[in-house]
Amino acid sequence: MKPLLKVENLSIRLPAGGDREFAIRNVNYDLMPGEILCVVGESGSGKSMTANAIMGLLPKVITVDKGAVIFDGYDLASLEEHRARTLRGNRISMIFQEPMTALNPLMRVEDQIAEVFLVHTKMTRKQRHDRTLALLEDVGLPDPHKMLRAYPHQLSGGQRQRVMIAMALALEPSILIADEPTTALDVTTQAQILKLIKELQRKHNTAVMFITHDFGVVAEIADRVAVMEKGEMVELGNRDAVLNNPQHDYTKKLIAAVPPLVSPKREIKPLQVPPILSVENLCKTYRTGGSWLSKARIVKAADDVSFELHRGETLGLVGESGSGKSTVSRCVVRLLNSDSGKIRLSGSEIQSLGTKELAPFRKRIQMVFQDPYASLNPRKTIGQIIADGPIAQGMPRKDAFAKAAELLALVELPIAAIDRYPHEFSGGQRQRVGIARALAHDPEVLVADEAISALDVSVQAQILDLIETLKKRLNLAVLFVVHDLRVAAQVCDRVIVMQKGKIVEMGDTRQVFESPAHDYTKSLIASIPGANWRSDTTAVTASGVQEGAA
Amino acid sequence: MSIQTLLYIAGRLVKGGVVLLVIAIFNFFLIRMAPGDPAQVLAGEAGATDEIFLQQLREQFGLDQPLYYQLWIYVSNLMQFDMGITYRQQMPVFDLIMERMPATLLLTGAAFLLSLVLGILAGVVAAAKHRQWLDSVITVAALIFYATPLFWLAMMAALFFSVYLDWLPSFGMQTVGENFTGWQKVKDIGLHLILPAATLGLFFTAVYARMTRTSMIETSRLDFVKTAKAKGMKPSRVTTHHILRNALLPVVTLAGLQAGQLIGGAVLTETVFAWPGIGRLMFEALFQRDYNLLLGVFFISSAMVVLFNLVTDVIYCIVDPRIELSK
Amino acid sequence: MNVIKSLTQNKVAMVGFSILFIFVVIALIGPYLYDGSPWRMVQRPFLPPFQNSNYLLGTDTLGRDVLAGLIYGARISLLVGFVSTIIALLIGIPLGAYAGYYGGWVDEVLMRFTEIFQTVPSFALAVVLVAIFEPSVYSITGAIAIVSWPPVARLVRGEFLSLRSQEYVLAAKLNGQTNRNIILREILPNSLSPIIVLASLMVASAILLESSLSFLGLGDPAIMSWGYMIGAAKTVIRQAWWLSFIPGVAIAITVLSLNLLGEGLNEALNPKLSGNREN
Amino acid sequence: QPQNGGTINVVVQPEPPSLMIGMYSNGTTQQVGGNIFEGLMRYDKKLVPHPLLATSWENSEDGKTWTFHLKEGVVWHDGQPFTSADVVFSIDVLLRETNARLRTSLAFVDSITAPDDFTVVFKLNQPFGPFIRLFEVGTTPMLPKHIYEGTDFKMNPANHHPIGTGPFVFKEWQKGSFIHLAKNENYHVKGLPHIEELYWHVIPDAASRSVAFETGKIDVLPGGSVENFDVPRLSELDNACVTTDGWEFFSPHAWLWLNNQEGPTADKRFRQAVMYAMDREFAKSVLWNDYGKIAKGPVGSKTTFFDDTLPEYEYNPKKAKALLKEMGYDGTPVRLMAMPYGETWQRWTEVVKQNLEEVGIKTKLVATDVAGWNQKISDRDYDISFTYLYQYGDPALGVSRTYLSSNMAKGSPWNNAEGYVNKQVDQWLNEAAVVFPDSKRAELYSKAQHQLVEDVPVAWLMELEFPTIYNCKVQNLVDSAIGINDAFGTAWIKQ
Ligand SMILES: Nc1ncnc2c1ncn2[C@@H]1O[C@H](COP(=O)(O)OP(=O)(O)OP(=O)(O)O)[C@@H](O)[C@H]1O
Ligand SMILES: Nc1ncnc2c1ncn2[C@@H]1O[C@H](COP(=O)(O)OP(=O)(O)OP(=O)(O)O)[C@@H](O)[C@H]1O
Ligand SMILES: [Mg+2]
Ligand SMILES: [Mg+2]
Repeated sequence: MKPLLKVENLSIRLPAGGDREFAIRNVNYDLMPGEILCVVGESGSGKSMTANAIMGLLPKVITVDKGAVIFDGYDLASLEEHRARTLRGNRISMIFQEPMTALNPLMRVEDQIAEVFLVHTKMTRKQRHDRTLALLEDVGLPDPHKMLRAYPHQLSGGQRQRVMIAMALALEPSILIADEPTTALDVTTQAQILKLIKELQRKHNTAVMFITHDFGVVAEIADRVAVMEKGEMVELGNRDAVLNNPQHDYTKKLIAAVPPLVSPKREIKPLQVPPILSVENLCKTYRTGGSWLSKARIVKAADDVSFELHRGETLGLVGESGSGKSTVSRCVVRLLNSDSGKIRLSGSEIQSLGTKELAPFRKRIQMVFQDPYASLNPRKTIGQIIADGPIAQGMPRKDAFAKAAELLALVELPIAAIDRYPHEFSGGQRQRVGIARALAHDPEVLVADEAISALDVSVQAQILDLIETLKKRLNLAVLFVVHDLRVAAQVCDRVIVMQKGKIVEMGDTRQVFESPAHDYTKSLIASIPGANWRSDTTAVTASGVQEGAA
Repeated sequence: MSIQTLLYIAGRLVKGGVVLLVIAIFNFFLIRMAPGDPAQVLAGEAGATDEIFLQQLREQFGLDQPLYYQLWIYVSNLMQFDMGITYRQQMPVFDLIMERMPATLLLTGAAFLLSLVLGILAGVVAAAKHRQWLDSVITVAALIFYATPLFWLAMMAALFFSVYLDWLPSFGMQTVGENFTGWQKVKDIGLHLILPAATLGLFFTAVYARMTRTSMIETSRLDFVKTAKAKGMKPSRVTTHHILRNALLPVVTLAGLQAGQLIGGAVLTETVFAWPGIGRLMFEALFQRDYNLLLGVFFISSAMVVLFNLVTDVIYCIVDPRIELSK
Repeated sequence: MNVIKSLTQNKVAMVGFSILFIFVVIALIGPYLYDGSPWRMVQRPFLPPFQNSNYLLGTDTLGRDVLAGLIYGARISLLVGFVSTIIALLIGIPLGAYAGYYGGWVDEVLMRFTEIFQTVPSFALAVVLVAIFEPSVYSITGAIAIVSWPPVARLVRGEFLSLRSQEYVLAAKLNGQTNRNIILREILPNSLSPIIVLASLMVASAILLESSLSFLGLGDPAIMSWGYMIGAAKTVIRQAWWLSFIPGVAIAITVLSLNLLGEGLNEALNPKLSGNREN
Repeated sequence: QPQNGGTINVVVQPEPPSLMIGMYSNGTTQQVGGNIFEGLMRYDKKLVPHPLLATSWENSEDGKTWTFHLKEGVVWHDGQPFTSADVVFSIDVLLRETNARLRTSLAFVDSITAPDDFTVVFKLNQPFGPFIRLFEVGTTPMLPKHIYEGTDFKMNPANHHPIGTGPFVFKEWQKGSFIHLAKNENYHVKGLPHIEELYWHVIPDAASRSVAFETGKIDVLPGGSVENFDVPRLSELDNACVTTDGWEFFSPHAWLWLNNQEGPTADKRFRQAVMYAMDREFAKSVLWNDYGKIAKGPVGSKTTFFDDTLPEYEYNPKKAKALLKEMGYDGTPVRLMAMPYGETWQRWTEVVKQNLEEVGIKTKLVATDVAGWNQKISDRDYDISFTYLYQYGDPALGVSRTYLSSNMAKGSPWNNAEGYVNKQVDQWLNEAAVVFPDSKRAELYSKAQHQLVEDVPVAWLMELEFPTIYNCKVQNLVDSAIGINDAFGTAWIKQ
């Protein structure tokens, strides 16, 4: 078979002052008709850049250095803009990562889709309308008539992504480039979108270049896999070959970092009584947008939530976006005031203490935040960030800084980091600082709200290891909020599954994963991409992999 | 328009009314802190007077009453939309203001439209030619107009266009005594309008041009623009259909804020060009201590601000479907 | 630091900075180098510029040295510009900070208060304030400050509103930091960049405002300022255009340089504008 | 050979509060209103009265009874006949209530009666020298009884649509733009007025006023309506004519108020020092373009009672310093308050400040606006300030008011606001107003002038002249002692 698209020796130069000299370098690959090629690699490895080069959508400052992208006899890398334009959206189309921002917020869905026909065809208004309607039906949007009239903000993330897909497939292109189209979506939604892409791809025999960093997704849909590292394509092969028998070290490292979907057998320790933290009938309702003229939007984010947490245990809190995980964890650490219910920290009720009375409890329960960029004050040194807590609790400055130094060692950061600012560190390193800050109080309970979600897989694995080690060493109780079920399966002793503010299931991890009782849990687990892949292997830890210094 | 929208607008108007009332009371006391009173000013201009005359005037104006009583009278009249009588012209404040209002609205309206159209155009062109010479020219010109004192520009313009070139009239709103009608009148007023509207408008043109440019550049980096490009659309269509509309949102907000402020802010232009608007009326009322008139002008121009803010919000809500009129 | 580096690389901003620096130096030391009062009548009136080397820029309606006026005027224009901005910041920042940080009814009350000041046309309010409290440097500076603080309050409020739910602020709360500490040490330093940018533009508009007030005859009669010079020269613009032209240019250049600097700061402090990076 | 027809455009600055000349005596009310209303007489530039609404008048032997004979066939603008009842009503009822300046003089009038429709008789309680100077239109305008009688004068709707007997009728007033007057077709003087239309333009900015004249949009710039700095330039334009006539009745006199009651200025030597410190020649040439005259004393040099033997205070900083040293001036700063009536006064304040500082008097400039200035002057809340006052053709009307100690009450900026007290001077001035005949008056005024010049209650600066600039096509513009105020009835345009 003749390849549809040939990328030959493509190199793209970054402007001066960029991360490195070349965004991608000497990349070669083919795309066959009707195949799904997955491009994987960590953030910044050049995945998007490759796609943009094909689309001719490189930023002005970035230039193709050498090489060619041959499609249909043309070299896309050097095609005149007006010629390229006739291909774009017509023969080659693209879907982007962020469904929230990829649609024009001021235009109705219909107009945005119909624009494709307007630009590339001579259809009448009526024809465009009909085609658009058909497309919306095709991508499985409910009530397509209404959808036509809707604005993007009125749709959910999954619905928007469907609109994007409809737009991309409108003219039945030969090639569809999908740049992380599901990363921002919930697992169940992701599963639906993946299924949709696959279906449509089969139906129209489209070649798909699918960019992702999730090996689960790769396992789910790929025919072939290309692995990129720092701008170079280090491995290219059939799915099974690459996944199960990786050749390149980098690929190996990446795959090793993916947690297998099997909960390790744990010694089931008898739970200590009394629990260090117990939550009873916690309720929290948000009211927004209400005034004396308009009805408020009411969200029950935590609805009668009860659970216990014991020392030395990791309790997972899973569920889809908006299910109330963050709300519960913030109520527990008293960043939010709950509406009703009891929160006991080693027996003392803390749910209604004032700022003053709360102070002694503050240090006993601490939190690690999700975003390693937003959780560190950019204007303070690492030392200050860590020492601030103890100082606020009355520790002399000198001692606090000495303690900060100790903690840096504990989280495996160089002592020199103490005088540096957050922006000088990588995401993983920052997350270590965040952990050190939480530990500065010698807490008994650690709440981690999506503490690893923003990190690359390999870095994720390191942080998970670190937390695990610290937990054992300090006999911590950890409330671990996570949406990635693979991670939950790996690290949690017990899990709680939340849906719409309610706990729908709670139990030992292994038991919940192997025989889920609630329908919602079942659908969650069924949605995990690549569920069959590495469901039987044991966990491989990625320890020993050192991060490069920033 | 839905009931909800109407209710919302009604609510906003009520709130605005409260704000206006507070402003009126605040201004009432503020103005009384000024030395002297209207009687003294009138007497001062008369060139000779005595205590009896001053007393007569004060009685006539009601200024001999205790202050709280005067406030009470003022506020309760205001609640009935009565702004009192001017001390100087002895006519209802509202009538006098309305007599001057068309002039101000014409001037500021023209300046506003001019600056909006010109500014947005310049901003779009500059953004399109980002980092090219045309961009630099527009940016520099905008900066210079932005940095030049308005009154100075007005003076220079009058000097150049009226005196040296004798192209345009330099003062007033119409050629008095000609009694033009129909088109002639329109043309006459139009000619008089050019200089003041242009000088008043230039500053705002600069403001809008800069803002549009920045906003266009920022918006063009947003994701949906990439989507639009990926559809294979021409850059011009991407600009007009996708970037421009989104980029104009902040401009709309700013323009709305300024439209309101313009009414009361044309004092300088009206002074230089002898434009018979309410800015000047305010200025004169201030120095004549014509309390009622001054308060009236402030009230009306603040009311304009409230109104324009509301209109802006409604417009904003029409152009941006994400915004719902509530809260 | 990063900001200074990116600022020094911005040629336009550096031009603005240099001009401003020169003006500030002139304002600070000029009067000592240039002895004699700017009010002294030293030559025949209406001496055009570049005719007498002792009075390079000529003389005004009363035969006073224009250059001396310009030098002394730099002092007052900049002083009024900077001081009024500082006062406006001192009013606007705490107000906005409290409103944004505490939200709820505190926010409601403070913002209604701000709204009142924003509803009254600001130039008119400045005129009235100066006229009522009688023109002097103090009343002018005060009036300019009073009409220019609301945007500061709004900006700071917005910043606080978004920063208060930042994770590092939450972390500080968890640390048991006092609200005061959180406002002053966690949030404020991080909201400074837009404030600095706004402040630089406010200085510029304060200078313009001062000159406008002077033009309307509301300047401090005892102090030589650029605005005064234009105001005093407006009546003789026909016979001596340079008398209004020269200080007008001085104002325009100062305001321009402040704007350039402000724009440079904005680009340096707000990577969204300058960079092409996602983050 | 005057020609009929044409339009004249005049500047009016500031916009008058009203045209009702009987209630408002503001300068611009008089300028415009003086063409709508009329007094019983007109005064020529030598202040000699000429018939207008009165055809003749006579005084009794004892000087206490004045009889006026009115012109017959005069009608108001609304067609009603003008009679002696109007005169009695105007003076005895309306003006007595509303016109402060006239009220002071009416204290000498016991009764006003109208024996028939065209005769009016005034009975005085003692001879009053300046009586015959009271009847120009600004002081004693004739107002229609049939419209005002029994109404609240201030609220009468006719105030907005004035009705007089004058050569022009009121047409329209667009507030903030212009006032339009038109020829009175039924004017009682045959053949007058020549001009068809009269427009008074409101142009608030001085520079714009100049431009308007230059561009030919304006024909007449009344005295004081453009800044002095512009006068030489404008007067050199082609077609521009200048006259300083028409101010004889007012003869504006400028001086510095000096607070006689408090502060360093309470010391006579200090006040004399101020006189010596003042470089009045400089001010005259630079600020007033050499129009006007340095004032020697309290009485204008164009008035009959001026004494030219008065000693002179020349510009002499040395003497000033010596006087200050003698009194032991300790450098207490004095507040110098500018007069908020335009640029010239602002500049003059700066010059005076410079003059004072050169002899070692520390000064602090105080800025204020018209209202503040009036209040501060009338409350004597100042050390030194400016003013200029009209003389109204007779010291009894325009001069004594400033120096009589009986006239010292706070509350008005037009009386003895400096707080000067000298019983001797009081006596001379009071007597001079009522003695008969004029030679006796002159003697008394001379004594008073000498004493005042010695005491320096105020520092006299200049007798001002406000040049009227006009397009030379306008003929016979100023032909009375009040100039522009009643000029257009006789003016005409050369086509
Ligand atoms: N506009 C730009 N200017 C400068 N450098 C850029 C620009 N866009 C991307 N880069 C750099 O190019 C390199 C490749 O970026 P690319 O976006 O292709 O990575 P990616 O693999 O898609 O990462 P991610 O998974 O985060 O999307 C990175 O080092 C990035 O910093
Ligand atoms: N401050 C708030 N005001 C109003 N509604 C809120 C607020 N915070 C959260 N919510 C709503 O409460 C619900 C639960 O939110 P929460 O952040 O607890 O979910 P989550 O499970 O943490 O989701 P995610 O996985 O996306 O972080 C959501 O519907 C959310 O929209
Ligand atoms: Mg990418
Ligand atoms: Mg969450």
